[in-house]
Amino acid sequence: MKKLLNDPGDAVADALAGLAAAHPGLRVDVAERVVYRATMTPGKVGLVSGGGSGHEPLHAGFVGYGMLDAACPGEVFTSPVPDQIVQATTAGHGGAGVVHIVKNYTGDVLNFELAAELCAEEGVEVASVLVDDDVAVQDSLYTAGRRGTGATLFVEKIAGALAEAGAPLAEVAATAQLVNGRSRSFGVALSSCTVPSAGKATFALPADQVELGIGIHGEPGRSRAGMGTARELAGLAMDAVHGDLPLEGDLLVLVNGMGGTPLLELYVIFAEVEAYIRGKGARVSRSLVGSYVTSLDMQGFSVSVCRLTDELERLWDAPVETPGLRWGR
Amino acid sequence: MKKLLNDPGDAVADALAGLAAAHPGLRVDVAERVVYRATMTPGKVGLVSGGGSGHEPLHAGFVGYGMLDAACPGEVFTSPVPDQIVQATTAGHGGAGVVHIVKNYTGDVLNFELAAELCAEEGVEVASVLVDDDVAVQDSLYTAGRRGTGATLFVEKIAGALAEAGAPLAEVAATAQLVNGRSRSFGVALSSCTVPSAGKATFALPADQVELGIGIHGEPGRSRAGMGTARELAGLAMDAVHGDLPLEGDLLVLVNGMGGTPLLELYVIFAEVEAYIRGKGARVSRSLVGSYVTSLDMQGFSVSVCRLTDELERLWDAPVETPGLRWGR
Amino acid sequence: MDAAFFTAWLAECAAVVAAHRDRLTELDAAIGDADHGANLTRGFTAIQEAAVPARAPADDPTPTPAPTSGSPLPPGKVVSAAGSLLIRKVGGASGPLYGTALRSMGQALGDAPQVSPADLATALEAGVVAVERLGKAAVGDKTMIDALRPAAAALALAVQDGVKLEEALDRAAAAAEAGARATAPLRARKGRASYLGERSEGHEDPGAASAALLVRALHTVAARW
Amino acid sequence: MDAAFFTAWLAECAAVVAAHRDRLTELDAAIGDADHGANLTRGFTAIQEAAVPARAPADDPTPTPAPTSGSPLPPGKVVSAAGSLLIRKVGGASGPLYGTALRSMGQALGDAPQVSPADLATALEAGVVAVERLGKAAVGDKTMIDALRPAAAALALAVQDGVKLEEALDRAAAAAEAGARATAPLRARKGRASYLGERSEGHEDPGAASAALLVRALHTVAARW
Ligand SMILES: Nc1ncnc2c1ncn2[C@@H]1O[C@H](COP(=O)(O)OP(=O)(O)O)[C@@H](O)[C@H]1O
Ligand SMILES: Nc1ncnc2c1ncn2[C@@H]1O[C@H](COP(=O)(O)OP(=O)(O)O)[C@@H](O)[C@H]1O
Ligand SMILES: [Mg+2]
Ligand SMILES: [Mg+2]
Ligand SMILES: [Mg+2]
Ligand SMILES: [Mg+2]
Repeated sequence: MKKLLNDPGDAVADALAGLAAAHPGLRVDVAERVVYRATMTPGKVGLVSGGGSGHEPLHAGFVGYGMLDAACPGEVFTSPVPDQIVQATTAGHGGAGVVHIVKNYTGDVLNFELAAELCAEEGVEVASVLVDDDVAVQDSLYTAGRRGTGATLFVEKIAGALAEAGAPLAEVAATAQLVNGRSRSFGVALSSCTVPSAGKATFALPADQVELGIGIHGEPGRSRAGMGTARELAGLAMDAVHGDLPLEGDLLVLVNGMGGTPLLELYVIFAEVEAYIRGKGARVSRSLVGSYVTSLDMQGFSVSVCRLTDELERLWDAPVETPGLRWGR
Repeated sequence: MKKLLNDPGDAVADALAGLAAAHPGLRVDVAERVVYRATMTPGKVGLVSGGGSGHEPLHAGFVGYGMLDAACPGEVFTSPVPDQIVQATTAGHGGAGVVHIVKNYTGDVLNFELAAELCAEEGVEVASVLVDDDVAVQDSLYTAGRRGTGATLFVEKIAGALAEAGAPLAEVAATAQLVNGRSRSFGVALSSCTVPSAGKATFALPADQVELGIGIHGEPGRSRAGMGTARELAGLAMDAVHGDLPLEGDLLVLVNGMGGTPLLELYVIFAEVEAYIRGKGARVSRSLVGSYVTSLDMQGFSVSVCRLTDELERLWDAPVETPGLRWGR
Repeated sequence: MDAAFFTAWLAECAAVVAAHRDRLTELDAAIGDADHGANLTRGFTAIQEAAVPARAPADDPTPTPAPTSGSPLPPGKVVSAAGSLLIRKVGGASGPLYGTALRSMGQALGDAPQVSPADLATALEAGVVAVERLGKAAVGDKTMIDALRPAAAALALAVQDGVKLEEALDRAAAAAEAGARATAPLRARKGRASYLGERSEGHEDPGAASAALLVRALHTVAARW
Repeated sequence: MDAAFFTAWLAECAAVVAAHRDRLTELDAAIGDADHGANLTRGFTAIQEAAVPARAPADDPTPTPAPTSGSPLPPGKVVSAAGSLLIRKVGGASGPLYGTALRSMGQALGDAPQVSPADLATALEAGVVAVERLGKAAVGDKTMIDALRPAAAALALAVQDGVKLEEALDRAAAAAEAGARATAPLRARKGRASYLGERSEGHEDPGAASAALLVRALHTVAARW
């Protein structure tokens, strides 16, 4: 394992120290692993998210004006513990309640549930929104349900804009839910990632093969396939998305790098995705190309698509000022 | 070689098609490989840069308000040809002349020189600024001089802000030169990159070694060393920078990923860099952590430091709106 | 069994989890996210570290660390404090699940200073039921339940049959180990492994493997008690 | 030598560069940026493609593509048009350097319809001087000059000695090849390889290697002329 780390066990704490040093707009409790906006807005609905580390800039990099109020990063690929979530929620509570944005993984769900109970006991009203956009997983009685992946960014951005505009708790939660319901994702890996505490690659992938339908935890995908061109791989991903939620109207599209993928390649994929969408008679109305919801050093990409409404587009366009996403101010 | 590409020979054209589709604020001539702002500002000094592809978001990703007017990406790691540069310059000329920002490589220098001659023949006044910030190279009679690396971003941002403010050609060029003179960089590679047309890694690096003093073209560095902790590697890089330009006062610091490096690790490096700088009695006044001046899929980092003045800091803070860098609007 | 027995058990858990850290992580790498060994090591180490300062002040309302041998805390409190610590330190799926298991066991043990084999069987049953309730998994879903459920059943049966403690716990551990091994061919229906569909077949579940270690640790301590 | 000779030379250059593409790239990978083979292949292929539509309109002011055999263009124009095309298509260091070499050779050849061995020697000298002027490299700096300079000297000497063309070009090519091989132990002082300092030692310079191929191509064409 070759990584820019000190003790691999300190990876998360050391990265948080760097985050704190780099962004005066954030307040970072390195010991307790909670990242807050430096200034909170009283009266506003709070937005809190969190999850395992290794997905940077998600979530801590999305704390700031127009997006999250606080985030709690767990160990690498391990959901945060209830204490962290409670601390983030209490701080994020400006009197109008807090929305928890939870990616649908057993660990995340259980820890956020425990935290929400504790928050309720402390008198903080919490509304939880599950993100489960990954079409690679069958949503059935026989799985833990679909995973939360790239669309988490959509949910955090759009709900954040609505909360910033002063909407009440129920409305922010409902809109977050709406965004999730209108979003789908699919991921492809060219290589495994290496979890620092494990010290070696999670899986081995021959030079001529890819993993299709990966999540964001370095887990193998639903199946393996031969390596293809950008057009073929983008086509596989888009077929999966389109097969689950027909591409129609104005779309918000994220072509996301998994952490080790150069931007040049992501733009090549985006060109293919955009052509695919045009071919279906739909339109890329807003887009984002870059590494936003990552899986450590994994090479590969995911595509996330959200079917916009005028209102969602307006909220997407609203100003945001975070380390990972910034426009309008 | 496993890359998200169609024909490797089409890598640059395909990526430019994606760039065009993703950014309505840009106008992209895919055939001639020139990227312009969608709307030019007459009367403003033009800023044009370019260089080999493979360094994304540099340069095309820095075209937009407050930064470049046009960029011309060459083949991967190959400087653009004079025709491209002339076309970019002619378009970037709003009547007040054009600054060429040229990274100091033989190929870039020669092609920009040829282009500048042709532009002069067409009556466009061109001022060329060389960027040569890389302290790993001895600047002597016995080298091609120092390479232009991470500080190119500083030069483009700050000169761009000054041009946007209406400064005349000579002043924009002089400030660009000033930024370069006050900036230094040093890079470390954990792995080689793979040039698409070559199809295999440029060099092989054992699991326990790093290359010190790399540039941004996947070339081996000045020397090889054993793999170290983040603290040790950051220390080596900072020693080289500090040894060349003592760290004093308020600094602008870029901790830059080489293309395949996860953000988590860059923040770990940034924490070390910031502590190093504090240890020298200087201060990180502005910073940027991310992959901005890359070398395809190489894993590793570089650190760039610029000794700010009040004026340079003000220009750094000025609004910028490009695909790769955005704030203030 | 007194509080010292359970303190010894927690210490044994920490030791075996650390010894099997890499294997648990490798099992998790195959069908999960390669952190199970690190997660449990972190949790059980935290319990050991919290145990060092011995007894917590009586009026401390926060979850009490597991005390060292000789503490006045009853066994139930030792176990439930350890469970709270797992919840506070582990994260992921296994943190809340094992944490809840221990907390429920502790609650079932109540304030009694001594625990009989029958009490232990009842407590283990309570712990397993709590995990089933929280995780909604049943035997055959390829989770820790595949080890925990047969362990609880085997212990209850052995105790009912009057088998002496060490032998009863040996049977429980053997049942857990058999249950863990039996997860290998299964297709997962809960947890991360379920994302893999049929590709989850052919790999032992990491949580079932760790559950078998924890039950075996009970037997190990009983054997030298 | 007429225009067809030079057109044949350019075609031979395209063929050898393509055949040695990977080797040139590997040499560049060792001490540069792994693109020299791709760069030259792109350039000489472009010359071949431009040559297909045969003769350019007489009043076209843009650099004229190299014409096919039988064109009315004089040799000098064929060569300088190819140089312009290299400048327009290659980029990098080698594009302007080789492009300038060909343009200067073409200018030296002027408008004459036939080229004598002495004319060729003069033209090669002019091309090499232009590269030296543009790139500011001298023999020993570990660049294409290490092959080009001895080639020009050997050709001039052979022609002066009245050696017949094929043999004279063989001597020039041999000198270029020896010069290229001799770059291996050197420490680079120009181009990317100079960044490596002493680590550039032990590797043949890619531009010197390609220069040797281009001079050898002259001999190859002369041999079958
Ligand atoms: N719903 C569930 N019910 C019972 N056990 C579960 C459930 N989901 C996951 N597990 C257990 O948790 C184990 C994984 O734990 P761990 O790797 O620490 O957490 P994570 O999956 O969050 O990374 C699985 O092997 C499985 O035994
Ligand atoms: N200043 C110079 N003078 C002469 N030749 C040079 C000079 N700089 C570089 N070269 C030649 O150019 C070759 C590299 O060409 P190429 O790889 O195509 O361009 P780049 O270095 O821009 O990638 C070197 O091997 C060397 O022979
Ligand atoms: Mg996990
Ligand atoms: Mg090059
Ligand atoms: Mg796990
Ligand atoms: Mg090269």
